[in-house]
Amino acid sequence: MIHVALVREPIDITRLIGRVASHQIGAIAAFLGTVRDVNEGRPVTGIEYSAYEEMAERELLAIAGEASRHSDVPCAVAIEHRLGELSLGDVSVAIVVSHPHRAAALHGCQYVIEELKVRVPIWKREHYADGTRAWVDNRGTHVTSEVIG
Amino acid sequence: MIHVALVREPIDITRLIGRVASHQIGAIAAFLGTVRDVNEGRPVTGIEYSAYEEMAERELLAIAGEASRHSDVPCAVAIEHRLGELSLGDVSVAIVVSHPHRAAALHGCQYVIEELKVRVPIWKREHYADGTRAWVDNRGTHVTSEVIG
Amino acid sequence: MRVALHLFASYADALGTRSLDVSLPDNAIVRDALEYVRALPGAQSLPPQPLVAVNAEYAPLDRPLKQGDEVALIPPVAGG
Amino acid sequence: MRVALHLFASYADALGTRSLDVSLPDNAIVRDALEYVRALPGAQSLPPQPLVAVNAEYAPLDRPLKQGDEVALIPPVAGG
Repeated sequence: MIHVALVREPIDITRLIGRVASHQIGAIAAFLGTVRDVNEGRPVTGIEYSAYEEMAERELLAIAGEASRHSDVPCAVAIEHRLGELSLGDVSVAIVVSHPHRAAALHGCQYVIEELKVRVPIWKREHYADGTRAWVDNRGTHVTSEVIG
Repeated sequence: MIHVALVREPIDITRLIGRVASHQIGAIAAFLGTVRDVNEGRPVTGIEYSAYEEMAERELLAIAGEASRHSDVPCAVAIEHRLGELSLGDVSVAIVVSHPHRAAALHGCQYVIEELKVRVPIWKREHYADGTRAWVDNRGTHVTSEVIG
Repeated sequence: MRVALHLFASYADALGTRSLDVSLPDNAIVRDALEYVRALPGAQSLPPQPLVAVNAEYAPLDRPLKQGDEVALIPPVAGG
Repeated sequence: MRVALHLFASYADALGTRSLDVSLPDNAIVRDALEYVRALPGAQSLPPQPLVAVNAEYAPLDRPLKQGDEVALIPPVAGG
């Protein structure tokens, strides 16, 4: 079972867990990314996520497939990434991986988040308490900074 | 924030996530153990969990504290383990760990499940499709096997 | 002194009880409580050196006991 | 040939557009599409060698292009 989606509504974690659950599995590992109120010392008020959607879905599917195949018995993998305007505390990404055994589930989940962070064409613009905003990437670079008009 | 509990009702994952969520964290790692329909080739129909409750809670608190202190900024850790009669697919344990950064959350979550499996005085008796049952431990030993009267 | 002895899971099944109130010499240590258990009917199925907890904490064999201690034999654990 | 050029996030901001329909020589490769973008106003803020995708897959600079390809410049990603 592999499920990936880019979504504009809040991610339903319980439903995502339901997608990978079955009587054949004994372990579910999950990772959630959430919007934090500070980044590199700057107070953040919100984040705007955008994507090259067709390619992002394709990369997410590829990563889920790779994670699934790390073990003899395939993992079930469900990934949802949110797009649009997110507020503090909102879940931006949810990854849920199940397997008969815990080591494979934990490994698969970690594999997905690490690969997602470097390969999937999703971008974020942080909004700061001082009214500015900036594109920030996963290497910690502030690409541009501008005052909102 | 540290929360540990032994519970006799289904574990509410959403509420557990809510316990570790805040605007200060950016990552939540979770692990769920579920009842699987087979163990070492034998068809399983259910599992009965019991504990030395006072000691199990104390060990869970100790493990949560250790996981929390692995990083400079403490993790928030919530652990619930279910006791009593569980059916196939039921969640037996839920571990949820949050932190500003993902590496600490993932590491904390894995630390808790590995330590829990070796230190916490909880026991399980598997019930099999052929009407027998056996105490099984985390080293894979079937301690005793008996036909239910 | 008197101590409370607690048995769980497969050990409770083997010995047919979950709790015993036992009398031990005043200078008794954990090993003495274990020897007491070993002499009980059914104890032959216990492993040579089971884990022991005193007052809900793992304890070594040479730990001194005192009046009122809660001594528990801990079968191999299976949480998760 | 004509290809569609897609820009995202900070690159779209820098060039003031998200999509361009461009004409390239028939034997053009990814590098030629990049050179085209570099000559546009605002392109000086792009990195020396941005990642490129062709038809939604990462592609090397020497990949040949064909009529109708979707060429995308991929800014440093930030998912998660």
